[in-house]
Amino acid sequence: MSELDNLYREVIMDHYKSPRNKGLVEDAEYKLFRIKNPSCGDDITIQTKVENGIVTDCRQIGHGCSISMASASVLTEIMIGKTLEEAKNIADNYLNMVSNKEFDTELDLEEAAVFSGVRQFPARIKCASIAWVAFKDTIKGDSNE
Amino acid sequence: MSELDNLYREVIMDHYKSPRNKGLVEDAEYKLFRIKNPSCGDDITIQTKVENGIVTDCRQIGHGCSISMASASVLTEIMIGKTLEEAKNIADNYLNMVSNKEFDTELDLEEAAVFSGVRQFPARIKCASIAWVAFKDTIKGDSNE
Amino acid sequence: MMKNPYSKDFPQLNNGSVYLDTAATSLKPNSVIEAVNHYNRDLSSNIHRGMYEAAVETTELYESTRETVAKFLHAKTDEIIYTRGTTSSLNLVAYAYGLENLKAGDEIIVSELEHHSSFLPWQFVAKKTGAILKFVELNEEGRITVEAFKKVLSTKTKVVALTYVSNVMGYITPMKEIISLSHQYNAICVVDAAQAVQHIEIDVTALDCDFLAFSGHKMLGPTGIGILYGKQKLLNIMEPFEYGGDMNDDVNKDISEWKTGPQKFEAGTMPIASVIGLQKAIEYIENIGLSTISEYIDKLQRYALAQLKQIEGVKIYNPTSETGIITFNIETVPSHDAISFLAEKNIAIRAGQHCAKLICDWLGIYSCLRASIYIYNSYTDVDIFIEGIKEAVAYFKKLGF
Amino acid sequence: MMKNPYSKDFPQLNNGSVYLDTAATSLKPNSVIEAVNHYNRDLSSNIHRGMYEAAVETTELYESTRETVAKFLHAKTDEIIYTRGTTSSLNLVAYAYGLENLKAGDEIIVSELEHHSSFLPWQFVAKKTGAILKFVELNEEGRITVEAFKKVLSTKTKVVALTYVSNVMGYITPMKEIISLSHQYNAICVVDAAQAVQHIEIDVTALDCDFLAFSGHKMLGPTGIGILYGKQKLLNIMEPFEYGGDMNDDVNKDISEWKTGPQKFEAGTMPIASVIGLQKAIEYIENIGLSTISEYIDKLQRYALAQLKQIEGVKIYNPTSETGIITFNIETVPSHDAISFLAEKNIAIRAGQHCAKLICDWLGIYSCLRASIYIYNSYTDVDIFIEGIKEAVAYFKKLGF
Ligand SMILES: Cc1ncc(COP(=O)(O)O)c(C=O)c1O
Ligand SMILES: Cc1ncc(COP(=O)(O)O)c(C=O)c1O
Repeated sequence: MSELDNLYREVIMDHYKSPRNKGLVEDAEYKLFRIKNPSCGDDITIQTKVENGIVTDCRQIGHGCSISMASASVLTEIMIGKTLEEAKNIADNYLNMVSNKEFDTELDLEEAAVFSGVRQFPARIKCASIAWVAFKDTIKGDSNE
Repeated sequence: MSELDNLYREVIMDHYKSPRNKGLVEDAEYKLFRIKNPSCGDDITIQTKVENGIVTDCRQIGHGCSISMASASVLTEIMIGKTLEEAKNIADNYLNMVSNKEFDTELDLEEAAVFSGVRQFPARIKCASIAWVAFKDTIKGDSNE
Repeated sequence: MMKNPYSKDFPQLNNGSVYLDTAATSLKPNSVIEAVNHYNRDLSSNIHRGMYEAAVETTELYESTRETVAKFLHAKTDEIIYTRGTTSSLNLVAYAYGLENLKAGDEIIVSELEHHSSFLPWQFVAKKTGAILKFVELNEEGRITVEAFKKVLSTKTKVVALTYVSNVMGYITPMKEIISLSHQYNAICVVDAAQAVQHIEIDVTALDCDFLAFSGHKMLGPTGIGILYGKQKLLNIMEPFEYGGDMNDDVNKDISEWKTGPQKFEAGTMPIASVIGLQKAIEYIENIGLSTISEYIDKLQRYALAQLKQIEGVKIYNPTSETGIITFNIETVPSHDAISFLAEKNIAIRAGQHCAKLICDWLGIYSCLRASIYIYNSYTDVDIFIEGIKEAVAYFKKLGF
Repeated sequence: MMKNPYSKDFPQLNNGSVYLDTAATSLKPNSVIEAVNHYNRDLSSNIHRGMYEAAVETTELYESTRETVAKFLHAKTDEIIYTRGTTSSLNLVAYAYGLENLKAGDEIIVSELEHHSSFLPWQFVAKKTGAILKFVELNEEGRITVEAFKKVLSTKTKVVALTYVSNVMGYITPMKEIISLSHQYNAICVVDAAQAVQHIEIDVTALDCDFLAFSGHKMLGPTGIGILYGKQKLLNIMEPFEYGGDMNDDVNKDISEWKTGPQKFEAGTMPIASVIGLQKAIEYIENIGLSTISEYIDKLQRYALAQLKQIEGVKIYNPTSETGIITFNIETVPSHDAISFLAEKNIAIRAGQHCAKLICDWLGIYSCLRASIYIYNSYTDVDIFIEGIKEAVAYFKKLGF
């Protein structure tokens, strides 16, 4: 069971049980991106505010498995305060890490590093990615709702 | 090669080279049925006149392989003069014979009996059947052109 | 505990996993595997147009499968169309019958029990034609009942498209009564039998359905082959769906003529290897007998349900299911977390919406776990499954779920 | 005479027949046979929705095949759609692009070289929309030329649907120039590559075609799987073709949302075993290399043609064919009589109209014989074939044909 224990790390459980930055705000300056994964029933929305090239707020709402929920929560905490460049770089490296592709091991992924256990569970890669993909769309300036 | 020789019997070659009752007539009392087999390029039309329950004329035209052409020619010769019942009975038994199904071996198929060699060539059953199927449609009273 | 007499025919069971995912796709017996192999290895050739030995044998196997399917369904050979699967079969009906015969204001009866493949083609037809979708109200168990059906049936009903067995709830729809009522209103009935054909005997003549669809891969057969049964008189008046090689009698620059019978709907090279494999799947089922199969599954399912009900924290959505499908959740645990645990123990069940979101909405859940039992499963499989669920409950509880 | 180094990979060749019918369907190498077998025997499970090992491996093989196909064609992975075969691929384009984007008076360019699967979908679209079919005039050899194409191309042209290699004549269409000209007129190009993909290298990016279709079973792969390549920007604006499981992002009673990318067009369970087999077929072809393949075929074909030309009473319709296809007749002998003779000698060639009646009309014949050569054929095969034709000529002459 050690692989599973490696997936359900304490930090992940903490974010799952006490999600940060949860709930959306009504503010046209936020970009919002929603992604659904109908095969599992995941449905996550990320809302991001960027001012002068800095992510000043990042919010999340949705439902899904613990991995997708926790990864959304961790995402928002990490991203607030980052420059767009830093944010994109961290997101790209995180997405490569969870999907077992090459990534910059020097880069500090902060709490997101605990999602490395996902690599052992190919079917959960999508769960760990969905919020981060949506986030990348928001900082590209896309909104889909 | 004996199976092939059994297919290309003299009677068949004779009908192929000198087809009987060839060419259609313009007469609304004839029923006409045309069948095409696009995979081989066969195209056969049978025209039948029935008076008082007797096949008084049967004509054929078309193109195709020697087996389909000869079987159309043999058909017309046999059918002229037969009652509808006899005609249908012979046609049914002929079609069963060439497709290797049960048929009445007591029944006199006349010259059509030479097509028994077709049974060894499953892919030629259609060639030997096409005119006879069209004939059956004409005596049912169907026309398709 | 007695040994399962069929499991030896399914080589995949040797890999040590407990396979409880037949509703997604079934395992294949050796006879099916070998039939596909035989075609690929010894016979590879196209049908209908070759005269050499391999082509002749292929054509014979291909056409005799049609007879096997026809007999299995009590249909005429000319009423059996090969397709890519249930989804393609149902789209064929939606396009070639639905789009051509429905108009604004006509009604199509569907239900929240439908698989997306039975629902979305009709949502599309409704959008294109202006016809209206009517939902049979499900009873408190989530079943389609004759009474509820009567409430939506009217002279406006033109098509009734319902699932014979739900792939989430496992319930058997009272199809015979529904069809008979529908015909009183001149509506045609399209039956999604993807989860029925491997469980209950289907006699399309007695049932009197107009169309009926299923897939090979859920009934011990290969992927890539499905069946559409259609009443001859309907097939005769329909235009083709796909156009191409082999479905025509004559092709000209300006106008072409179509074949009659099922061939009108079989354009181009069909999935020959899978057709040939399907014959063996049906023979395998027939050799055991559908009543033996369903009795066995029923016993195993009751055995599983009895234990599952005892586990605290497990919610079962279909305790009266009659076809080997058990749908449930561990109450505080999202289904995807739960199956990760089971997958680690080599227990193959499925989590998600099962391509049937409407019934998840109806149940008020985002997703669920589904275990599905078939003839090759054993009591030991059930025991391992139950033990796995118990451990999962404890594991996630300890984690704080 | 030197031994063919590839024939050992094709178990069907052990049956002693001379297989010259690859244009109908190809033989399969052991790697393809075994890949299908592996799925059927060891992996049987559905994709995308399972978490257990077999489901994960299946999903990986299924999606990595898409990458293999994309690389093979120089396309993006998201531009590769799985279908049942070329015919389904071309119907998808006709329905999901053609019906939606053409209107009365628009023109569709086709040719008399088209296989029915490349012609009939557009005859259907023309009939439904009022668009007009324009035929490229073939040159005296029966080829599509750029000059003749220019004569039918106009601002009215909206779709150009042409075969890359004719399955009867074996000619290669000058597709690149045609596509470039078409785009100057904003017409989209649909390429039927069913007979091209196993012979010539296809780079869809360089070719700049809008859609391109082919079948697995004619390129060493399994039956039941085809590919549609489509330019991403076109796929994005298209509505789905078939509706069902797995092609949607959200399903509701009133309205549903579709997936993006190829998944939008892959409704329901796909032919998983055949997809997995296709990967091995492409790898087999890539390992040899298409230039090696075409050079070898070319040599063998010239060897065959040189001898066939010597036989009195044989008429060859495509003496300049460049892709292993030789089409001919024994002049006084209907083609079906001729192949019965060859079949008796275990020589597998095909007779008929080859699902391409328009070119038979153009040639002024009802049917013809077609021998098609591929990489696993040997000089000995050609010798036996030539000897067979000689004997057939003598046999039928003696009979009085
Ligand atoms: C040129 C061409 N186009 C299309 C097709 C149709 O392919 P399929 O029958 O695999 O759909 C064929 C094969 O018969 C072909 O040769
Ligand atoms: C009830 C039901 N209908 C339709 C389908 C669709 O079948 P397929 O995916 O084989 O096309 C399924 C299977 O997923 C099903 O369970």
